[in-house]
Amino acid sequence: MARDFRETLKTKDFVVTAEAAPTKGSSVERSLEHIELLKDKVDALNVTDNQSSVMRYPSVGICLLIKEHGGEAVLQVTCRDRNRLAIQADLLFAWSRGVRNVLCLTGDSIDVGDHKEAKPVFDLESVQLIHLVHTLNSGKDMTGNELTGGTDFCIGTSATPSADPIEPQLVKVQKKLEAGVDFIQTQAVYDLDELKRFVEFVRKHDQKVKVLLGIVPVIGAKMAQYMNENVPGIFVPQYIIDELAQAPKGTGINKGIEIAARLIRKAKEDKLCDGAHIMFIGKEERVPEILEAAGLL
Amino acid sequence: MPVKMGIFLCNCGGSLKNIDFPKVRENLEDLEDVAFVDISHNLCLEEGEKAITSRTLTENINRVVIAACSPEFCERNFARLLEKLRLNPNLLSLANIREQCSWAHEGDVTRKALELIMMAVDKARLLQPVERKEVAVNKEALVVGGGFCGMKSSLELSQLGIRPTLVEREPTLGGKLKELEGFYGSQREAMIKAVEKEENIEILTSAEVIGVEGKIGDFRVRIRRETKEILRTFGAIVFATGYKTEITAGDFPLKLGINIISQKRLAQMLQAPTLEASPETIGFIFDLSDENSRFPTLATLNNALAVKQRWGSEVYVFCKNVKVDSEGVEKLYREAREKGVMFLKFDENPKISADDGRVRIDAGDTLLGEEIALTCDLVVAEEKLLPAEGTEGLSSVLKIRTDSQGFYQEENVHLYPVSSERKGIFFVGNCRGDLDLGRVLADISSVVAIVHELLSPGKIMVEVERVKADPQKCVACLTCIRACPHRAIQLVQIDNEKVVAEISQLACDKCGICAAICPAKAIKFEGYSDDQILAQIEAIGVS
Amino acid sequence: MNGEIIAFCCEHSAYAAADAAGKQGLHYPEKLRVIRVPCAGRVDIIHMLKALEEGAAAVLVLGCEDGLCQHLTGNVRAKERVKYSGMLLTEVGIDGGRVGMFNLAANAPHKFIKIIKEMNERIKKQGR
Amino acid sequence: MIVAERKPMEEILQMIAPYKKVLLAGCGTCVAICWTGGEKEVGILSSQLRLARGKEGDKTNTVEATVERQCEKEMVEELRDKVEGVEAVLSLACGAGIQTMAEVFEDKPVFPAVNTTFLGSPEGEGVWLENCGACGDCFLDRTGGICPMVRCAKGILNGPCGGTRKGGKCEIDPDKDCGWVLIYRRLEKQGRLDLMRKYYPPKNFRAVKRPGKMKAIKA
Repeated sequence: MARDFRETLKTKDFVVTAEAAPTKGSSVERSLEHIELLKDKVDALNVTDNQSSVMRYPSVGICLLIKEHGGEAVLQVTCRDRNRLAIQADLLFAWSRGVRNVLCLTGDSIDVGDHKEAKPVFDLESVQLIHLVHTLNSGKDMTGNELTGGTDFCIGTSATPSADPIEPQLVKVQKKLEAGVDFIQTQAVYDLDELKRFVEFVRKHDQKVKVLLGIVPVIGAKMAQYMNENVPGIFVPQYIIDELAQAPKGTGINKGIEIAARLIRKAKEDKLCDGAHIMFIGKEERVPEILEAAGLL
Repeated sequence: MPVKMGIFLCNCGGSLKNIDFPKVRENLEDLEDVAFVDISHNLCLEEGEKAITSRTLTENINRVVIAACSPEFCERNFARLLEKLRLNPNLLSLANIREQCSWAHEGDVTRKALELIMMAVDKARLLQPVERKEVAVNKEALVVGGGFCGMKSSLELSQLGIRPTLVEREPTLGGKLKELEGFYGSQREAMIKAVEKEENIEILTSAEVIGVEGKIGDFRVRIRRETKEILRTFGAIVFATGYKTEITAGDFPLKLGINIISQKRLAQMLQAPTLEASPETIGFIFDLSDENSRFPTLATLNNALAVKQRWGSEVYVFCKNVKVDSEGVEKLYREAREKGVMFLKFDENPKISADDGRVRIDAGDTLLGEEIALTCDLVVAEEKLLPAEGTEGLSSVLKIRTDSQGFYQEENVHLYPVSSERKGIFFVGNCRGDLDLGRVLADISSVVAIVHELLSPGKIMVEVERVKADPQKCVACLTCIRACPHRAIQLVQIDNEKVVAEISQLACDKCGICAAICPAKAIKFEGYSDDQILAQIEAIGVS
Repeated sequence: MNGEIIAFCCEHSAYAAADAAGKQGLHYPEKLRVIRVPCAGRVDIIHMLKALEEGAAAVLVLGCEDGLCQHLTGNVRAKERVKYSGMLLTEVGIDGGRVGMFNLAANAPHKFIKIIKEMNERIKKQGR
Repeated sequence: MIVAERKPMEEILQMIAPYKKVLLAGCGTCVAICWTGGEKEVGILSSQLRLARGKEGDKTNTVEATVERQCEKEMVEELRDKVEGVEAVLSLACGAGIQTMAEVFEDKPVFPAVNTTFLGSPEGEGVWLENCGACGDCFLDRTGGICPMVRCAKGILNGPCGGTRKGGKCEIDPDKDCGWVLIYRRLEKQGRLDLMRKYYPPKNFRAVKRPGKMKAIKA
């Protein structure tokens, strides 16, 4: 039986989470395979919410599967597709069915996804969502109505330490900290100095929050360039692109795994942060290799 | 008044044989509004002029259509003739049946000629008189920049009877002349004295132009002098704001230090009363990054000679080419050689290194075909000519663009190099680019001539409403104001309420860009209005 | 109109080039009709469309060389308008290539002739 | 001002296909200023329609008119004679103008020739930028006069999203500035960054009771 993630955050030196993307369709076999493979190797599995604005099986559905199979789930909630009524209702449902952790996100823009003509909702955004979860945790809804049974979610959010310019980004991070979060899973970071500066900033405002380094392995120079141009919030530095370009043909993925493990190992050794969050979308089955190479198994 | 048209056909001394003139006349005679159709041999000669005069007066026509040679030749003359006949020159419509019809095709072109004339006739019906009036212009000129160009322009303008006001940012006149020694430096004092002595020139030092409103003949200029702001009006403005120089290291490591200096620093050293020890060996170096500029050759020759004269040092010049194709430079070059200045020409940029407190230059000499190593006490480095400090700020004050290198943009570099895109504002000398001395002197002469011609009569004739925005239709969208290349349009308030675009006939250069772009079709360009253009289109193929 | 080519010619360049062609006895198709304008920037979209509506086979806007427009941006604007007009034509199923903008100098009669002849070939191929 | 863009020709042709004689009605206000529906564009569209319809596009079959403000009944009324002489009206005004036209001439089919896109202002010659969402609950006092509801693609009230591109560009379009980076810079310049550090709760999306209606209280 998996440990309660809030407990893990409090007690474990280096926490590890990984991302599990729901399938496109009603067959969840592949998700199940990933859950079985990873549930005991990581401290919690994040389930994305129509990630990159691409319509998929719902986040809460996979979270329930994880619970059923003895894992710990982090429910990702974005504000893109649901207004404040729907979000509150979904959170109550998730809590009632045993989901205990929620990651509060604004969500990618509709324009990057596969339903580009949909109406973007964005009734709320991440900072407001964090406040909302606290409200539910206090047994009330957003307008102050008493709930018959509230929630007690462990609350997380994300941040982009590589943003350029960084200052406006940090203003928002500060607001998230003031709203109150238990953990931050960062966007992909490839430059540990950036991570260091970010954690220093966070510590100035909040000593308790746990910061998990976001890891997105890049499996080739071309992919890295594509990601830089097309994936919001990702900035792969040139030296990594060069390193990937030099890898012999067909071994890019191994190189990407090696780089990812190197970053985690170094962050852990130098105590730069409190853990790592691995996002290896579509290659979930290779996450254990990263963990092993990073000395986390 | 109903349209009454007279048509004159010219067969160019009978030479346009592929046009059947009587047949053309036959086709035109019965047209509505046409009083008569005459065929002449030479409308451009006295006999032609007489024919037009008598027929116009006796028939009392109010539109004149002439089918003859290209308007490029005849338009001006016929317009003048109409004026003499008390007919507004805009009531003239021309058909080019010579260059663009008779001469352009083989075989009989009667039909085409007739059509071209029909186009002119249909346009003529719609022509409206354009009144002209005299507008007083302010006879004073503003010259900005008290360097060589500004001073020389002011002197020459004042000799022609124009009162220039010379504005200089620094506390004293002289500009870059202050940084030059030798031959050019020696001109400095004499020139400043001459300017100061000239009663006609008003000198404002420590002063800067901070705003230019209005238009040619009537510019309102705000000048800040120390802490005070002065408002003055001028008929024309000449900018001679010069340049600045910067050491360009190119891609080789030149660091400005004690031993490697700029031309400016050298001039300061030469001007200093005493020097502890004059350098024994001096190297000048240029052509490292820009091989086209004439400026480094001139500065080097001038200062090398000054060094020879003042310190008697050994002088070596390293460059790719000595550029002597500007005025007076050949002479300076010869003199420098005679005085013992050595010239070494390289293909590949020389290596420069420190050598026990001195500077070592390693260069391949293309003439001797040898590697040369020379250790100098002082190296004077290559400089690039750049727009003066403040050019950018001033260009936004003037609403005039700068070119890719940041110099003021000429209206047309080939046709009107000293004119700006705003009528009545001119640029001379190095504020418009890296020019050699000959070009600078030519700039001064031409700007002086243009300003003199413009201002000395004290008035200019302008068309009152050639291009006009209809205040009823204008929606004040600012489209024309943003599009006008001559900054001739502004918003004005009429009847104390509606704000509309108004086109200054003084500043307008009659291009018609505004008339084409106006989204409300509020701007009419008489002579090239939409209906006049469409009338020509519709006339095609009708005959 | 019956398949003529209409050329709006800037008086600073193309109009003089057309004159020069005549002077040098260089011949071009008789169906050309020149309309003189003070700048290519005067020519508007509606002028081009109306010319085609009236039955012109093609419309040319001929202005000064790049960077040498008497009015700085006139030829650039003309180019944009011609491009836009071409698009409007394509939209309604008409060959957008029947409007064209070219830059030439006053002393370029041969270029003038070439432009006219090429447009003439184009419309001939289309059977106009 | 209201910004609009012309509809694709195909759509326009389809709408008016059953009607031989059509009035093209322009508006001399916002859509004239944004180069979409003023007298000039009416002329161009009219000519284009005639070209599209070939021989059928007889000159007499397209009537052109532009009124000062097509959203005003009294001004639209001026077109009565012209409207009565045609089978349908093709309006180049914004949605408000088209609806006024349709209301005044209830028995005539009125079709939109443009898509009304946003409220905005000119950024330079020929470029317009959306900068107001007409939310009915103006927020500009807190953001240095830059609206995050519109200038941020997600309408975030509390700072930039994590997707900001390098150099402060928007996640969805590298040609557009990130609204929050603009706000940050403006407030920084004014020394008012404390405004950005404040938490702003979810917006009241019912500030305007839709459909909106405003009655002036004063007479």
